[in-house]
Amino acid sequence: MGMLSLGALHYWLVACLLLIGLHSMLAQRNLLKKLMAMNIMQVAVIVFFIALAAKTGGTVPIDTPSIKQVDAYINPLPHALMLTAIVVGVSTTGVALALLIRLYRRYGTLEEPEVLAQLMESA
Amino acid sequence: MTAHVPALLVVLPLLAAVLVPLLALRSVPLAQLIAMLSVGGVILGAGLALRRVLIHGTWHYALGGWAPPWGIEYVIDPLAAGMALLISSMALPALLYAGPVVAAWSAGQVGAFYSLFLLLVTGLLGMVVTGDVFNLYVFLEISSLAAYALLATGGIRAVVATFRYLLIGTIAATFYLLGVGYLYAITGTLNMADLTAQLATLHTSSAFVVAVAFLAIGLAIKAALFPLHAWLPDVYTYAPAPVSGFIAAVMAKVSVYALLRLLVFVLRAEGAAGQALLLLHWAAVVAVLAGALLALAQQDLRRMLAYSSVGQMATIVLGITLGTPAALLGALLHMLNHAVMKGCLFLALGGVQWRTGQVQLADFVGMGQRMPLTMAAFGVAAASMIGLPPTAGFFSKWYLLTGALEAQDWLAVLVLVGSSVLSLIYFFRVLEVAYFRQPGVQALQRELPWRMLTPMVVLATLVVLLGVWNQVIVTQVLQYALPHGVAWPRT
Amino acid sequence: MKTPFGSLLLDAACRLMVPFILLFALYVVAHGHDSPGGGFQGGTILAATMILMRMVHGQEHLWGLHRLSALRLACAGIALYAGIGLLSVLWQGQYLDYGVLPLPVSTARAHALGILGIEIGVVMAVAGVFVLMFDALTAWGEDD
Amino acid sequence: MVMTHRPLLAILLPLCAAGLILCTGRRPNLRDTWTFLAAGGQCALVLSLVPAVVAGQVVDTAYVELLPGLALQLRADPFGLLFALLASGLWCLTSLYAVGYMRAGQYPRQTGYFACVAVALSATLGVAFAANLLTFFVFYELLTLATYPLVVHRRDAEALAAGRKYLAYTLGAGQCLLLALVWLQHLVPGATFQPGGVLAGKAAPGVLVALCLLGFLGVGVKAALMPLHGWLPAAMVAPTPVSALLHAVAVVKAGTFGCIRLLHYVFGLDVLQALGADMVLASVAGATILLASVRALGESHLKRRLAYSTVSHLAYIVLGAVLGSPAALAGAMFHMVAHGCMKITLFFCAGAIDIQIHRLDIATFAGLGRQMPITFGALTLGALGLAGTPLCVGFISKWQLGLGALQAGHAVFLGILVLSGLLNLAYFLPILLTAFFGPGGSGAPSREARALMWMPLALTAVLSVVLGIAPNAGPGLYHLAWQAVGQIMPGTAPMLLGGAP
Repeated sequence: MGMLSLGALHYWLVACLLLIGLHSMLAQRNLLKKLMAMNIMQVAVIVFFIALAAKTGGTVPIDTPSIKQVDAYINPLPHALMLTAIVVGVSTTGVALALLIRLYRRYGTLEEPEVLAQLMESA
Repeated sequence: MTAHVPALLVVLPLLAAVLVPLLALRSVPLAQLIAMLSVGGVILGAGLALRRVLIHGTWHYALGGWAPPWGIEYVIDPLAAGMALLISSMALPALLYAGPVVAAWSAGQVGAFYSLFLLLVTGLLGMVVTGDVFNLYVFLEISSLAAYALLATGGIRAVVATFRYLLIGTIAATFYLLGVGYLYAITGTLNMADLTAQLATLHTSSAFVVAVAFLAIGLAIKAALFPLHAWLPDVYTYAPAPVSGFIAAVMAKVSVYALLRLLVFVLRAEGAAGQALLLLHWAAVVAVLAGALLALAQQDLRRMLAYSSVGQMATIVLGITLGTPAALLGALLHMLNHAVMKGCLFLALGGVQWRTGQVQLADFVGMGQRMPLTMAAFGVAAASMIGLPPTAGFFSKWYLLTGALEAQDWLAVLVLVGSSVLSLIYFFRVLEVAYFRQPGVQALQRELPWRMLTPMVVLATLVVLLGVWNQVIVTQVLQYALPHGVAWPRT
Repeated sequence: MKTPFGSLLLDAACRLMVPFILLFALYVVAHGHDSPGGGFQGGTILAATMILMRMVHGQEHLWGLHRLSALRLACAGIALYAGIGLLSVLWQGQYLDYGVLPLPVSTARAHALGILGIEIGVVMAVAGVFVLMFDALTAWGEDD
Repeated sequence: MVMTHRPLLAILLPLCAAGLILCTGRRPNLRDTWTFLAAGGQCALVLSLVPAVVAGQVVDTAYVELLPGLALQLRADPFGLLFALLASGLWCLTSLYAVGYMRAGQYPRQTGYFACVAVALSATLGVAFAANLLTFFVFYELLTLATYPLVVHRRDAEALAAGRKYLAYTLGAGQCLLLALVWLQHLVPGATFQPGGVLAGKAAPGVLVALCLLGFLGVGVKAALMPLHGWLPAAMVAPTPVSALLHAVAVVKAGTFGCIRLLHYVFGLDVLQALGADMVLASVAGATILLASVRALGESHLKRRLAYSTVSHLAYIVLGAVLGSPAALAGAMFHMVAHGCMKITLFFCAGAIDIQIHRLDIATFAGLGRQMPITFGALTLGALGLAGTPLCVGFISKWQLGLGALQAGHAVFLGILVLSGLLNLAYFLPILLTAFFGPGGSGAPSREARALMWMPLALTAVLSVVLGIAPNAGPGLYHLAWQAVGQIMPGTAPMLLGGAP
C-alpha cells in the first residue's frame, strides 16, 4: 500500500493542492480568487510531474563531469515538460487578468454576484 | 518541399500569425491577404498530405531529426489529414467573412484579431497532426488561449462568458495533463505509437484507470459533452460572428477527434479505455436528447444553435461509441457535414445580428424578404440539420442510424430519431417566422456586403454538394480513416 | 505605469542593480545548454528589469521599448525560432534539425549553436510578450 | 429492358417550368402558359410510356448512386404508371381551373403558388416512378415541402397554424419512414420494389412488427388513416385548387400509393398475414371509413365535409389493398383513379361556389342550384358517383372492392362498404336538396361561374361518367390496374366487368 505510507507524501500533497484549487475555484465568489485557485491547481500538476521525476539519491540533472552513470541524475524530461506547463500557466493567467481588468473597469467590482446582477440589469 | 508538409502545416500559419500584426500597422488589406494566403497554403498542404497518405499510408515525420520515442513525431493518417483539411477549409470562409466585421477597428486591433485567429488555426492543426501526447496538450493550450482572446473581443458579455470558459477550459487541460502524467508514469513514454506498443504493461497497473478517466473527462469538457457543456452556450452566443462561425464549426470537433485518437487508435479501446467508451456512450445518448430539448426552449437563436451544437457533438460521440463500422463512418461524415452546416448557420445568424442587431426569434419576422440570400443560406443549412434528403445531414444521419441498427442499440436509434424530430421543430420555427409570417411594414432589403455573403453561399452550396457526392467522400476517404483491428463496445 | 514609485533611494538602488541583473540574464541564456537556464528564464529576467525600470521611472523611461517595438521584438523572436527551423529544411534536414546547418564545426557544436540561436529567439519572444502584457494590464483607460 | 429517360423527363419538366414561372413573375399570361405547357408535356410523356408498359417491358433506369448499393432509381411499372397518369391528367384540368380561380379571387402571390404546384407535381411523379424506397422517400419529403407553402398561402394566423399541424404530422411521419427505410436497407441491402415483397423470411417477427409499424405510420399519415388524419381537415384552409389537386389527388394519393407499395412491393401480403398485421390494418381502415363518414355528417362547411369524405374514401383503398384478394386489390387501385376524378369535381364545384357567394356553409346554398346549374349538376354527378351508383366510375371500383371482400372471406367489410355508401348519400343529398329545391333565388339571374372554371368541372364530371361506362377508355387505366395485380398475384385472369371493352 505505497499510497498510504508516508513515503508517498508528495502524492498526497498533489491531491490536496488539486482539491483546494478545484474547490475554491467553484466556491469563491471573487473572480480574482477563482483565478488564484486556478493557479494552485496548475501548481498541483507541476508538483505531480516533478514527483514522478524523482530518483532516490539522484542529483540535479546538470552535466557534472565527475558523475558519469545515468541513474545518478534524476529524470530531466518531466522538468522540461513542466517548463512548458509553467509558461502555459503564465499566459493563461495573463489572458485572465486582462479579462478581469476589463470587467473591473466596466463594473467596478470583481464579485461575481454583483457582476452578474449588473449584467442582468443591462440585458 | 512537399517532403516537409507535416511540419509546414503548423509553421505556415504560425509564421503568418507573427507577420500579420506588423503588416496590419502598415496596411490592413495586405494583412488580411497574407492571412488568407497562409490558410490557403495550409489547405493545399493538407490536400497534398491527404492524397499522399491515401496512396502511401501513414506518414511519420520526426521533428528535429530525433526519432521517436525521444523526439516529437508528427503522424498523418487519413483521419488526421482529413481533419486538417476540414479545419483549414473552414478557416478560409471565416477569415473572408471577418473583413467587414473588423473594418471599424483600429489597425492594431485588426492585426491582433487576425494574428489570434491564425494562432487558433495553428493550435487546432497542431492537435490534429501531432503524434505525441504532451505535444497535443501544448497545442490544446495554444488553441484555447487564442480562442479565449478571440472570444473576448465580442463585448462585455463575451468577456464574462470567456472568463468562465477560461476557468473550465483550464480545468479540462489540467485533467488532460494529469492523465498524460499518469500514462507517462506507467509506460515512461509520451509517443502515441509507443503507448500502443506498451499496452500490455498498461493493463497491469491500476493507475491506467485513473489516467483514462482524467483524459476522457478533460477532453469531454472541451468537446462540451452534455453534463460538462455549461461553458458552451454563453461563449457561442456572445462571440463575434466570424469567431463563432469558425469555433462552433471546428473547435469542439478537434477535441472529439482527440478523444477518438486516444481512446480508440492509441489505447485500442482495451481495458479501462473500453469502459470509458461505454460511459461516454451513455452520456452521449442522454446528451443527444438533452441538447435538442434545450435548443427547443431558447428564444435567442444563437443560444438555440449553441445547444443544438451540444446535441450534434453528442451525436458524433454516440456514433463513435457505437463501435460498428457504419456508425463510425456516420460519425466521421457527421463531423464533416456538421462543421459545414453549423459554420454556415452561425455565419448567417452573425450576419443578421451584425446588420440588424436582433437575434431573437420574434425579430425574425419577414427576414426572408429583408435579407434573402442570408436566409436562403440559413434555410439550406437548417434543412441539412433536419436531414432532408438531398442535403448532407441526411446521409450522415443515415449512416448513424444504420450503425445503431447494426449494434442492435434500440435506445440509440430512438434517441437519434427523436433528436432529428426535435431539430425539425426548432429549426422550422425560424423558417416559418422568417418566410411565411407577413411583416407589418414592407421590409426594405438590407443584404450583407459581398465579403460576408460569398462564404455563406459557398458553404450552403457545399452542404448540398456534400450530400449528393457523399458516396465519393465515404468510399475514397472516410473508409480508410477508420481504426483497423479494434472492436468495441465490450459490454 | 502612470504614477511611478520613483524616490531618490529607489533611483539610486535601481541604477546600481540593473546592469548586473541584465548581465546575469545574458549569462543564464548563454549557459542554458549545460546548466539551469535557457530562453524562458533569461527572457523573464530581462523582462523583469524592464518592468522594474517602468515601475521606478514611469512611462517616459521606456528604454525605447514602447508597446510597438515590444510587439516587433516578440514577433521577431518567434520568426527567428521558426526561421532556424526552416533553414535546416533547406539543407535536406527535418524541420528544426539544425545539426545539418553548414557551419564550419562538428555536428555536435552545430547543434549547440543551433539551440543557442533558438534560445535567443525565445528570449526575444518572452521579453517582448511580458513587456506587452505589463503595458496592456497597466494601460489605464487606453484602448485595450 | 427499355432504357428510356422519359420518367426522368416527366419529373424534370415541371421543375424547369417552376423555374420559368418564378422568372416570369411579372407577366401573368406568359407565366400561366408555362404551367399549361408543363402539364401538357408531362401528360404526353406519361402517355407515351403506356404502350411500352402495357406490352410488359420494364422501363428501369438508375441514376445517381447516393448510398452504397442504393441509387436514385426510376421505374415505370403498371401501378406506378396508373398513379402517374392520374396525377398528370388531372393536373392539366386543375391548371385550367386554377388560373380561372386565382384571377377571379384576385389572390396575391400567384407566381409562388404556380411554382409550388409545379414542384409538387414533379415530386408526385417522382413518387409514382420511384423504384426503391430511398427514391420514394426523397420525393415523398420533397412533396411535403412543396405543398407546405400552398397550405399557408393566405399567410394569416389560421393558415400558419394549419401549416404547422400539416408539417408536424407529415415530417414526423417522414422520420418514421426514414427509420423503416434505413432498417430495410440494413436487412435487405439494395432492395427495390419487387411485386410480392422482399422481406419474406429476412427478419425475426419482432423486427418485422416494428418495421411494419414504422412503415405504415410513415405512409399512413399522408393516407389519412383515422388516428393520423388530423391535418387533412385543417389543410382545407388552403385555396380550393390546392385542396382539389393536392388534397384529393396528389398528396393523399401518394399516401395510399405508399401504403400499397409497402404492402405488396416491400413486405408482401403473406408476411403481413403471418404477423396478423393485415387484419389490424383492415380494421383500422374499416373504422376510418365509418367514423370519417359520420364526422362528415356533422360538418356544415362544404370543404371540411369533403375532407372527411376524402379520409373515408382513402380508407377504401387501404382496405382493398390489405384484403388480399385480386379483385379487392384491383378495386383499390382503380378506386384511386375513381375517387380522384369524382372528388376533384366536387372540390372544383366548392371553389366555384366559394368564388360566387364567398361562403361555403351548406345552409346558404338555398336555391343556388337553379342559379348555377352546371356547377351543381357536376356536384350531383360527383356525389352520386362517390356513393357508388351504377353508370359512375365509383360503382366499378366499389363493385370490385365488394367482390374482393367476399373472395377474401371477410363479408363484414362488404357490409362496411354498403353502410358507407349510405352514409355518403346521407351527407351529400342534403346539399343537393337545399341547392335545387330550397327556397329563394328562383327569379335571380344565373350566377354561373366563369367559363374557365365550369369547363374543367364539367369535364371531370363527364370523365367520371365515361370511365364508369367504359373503364378502359383512353389509356386503359382499368387494364393497367389488373396488370399490376397480375404481377403481384400471378395467375389471376383480369376479371373484366361482364366483358365491358
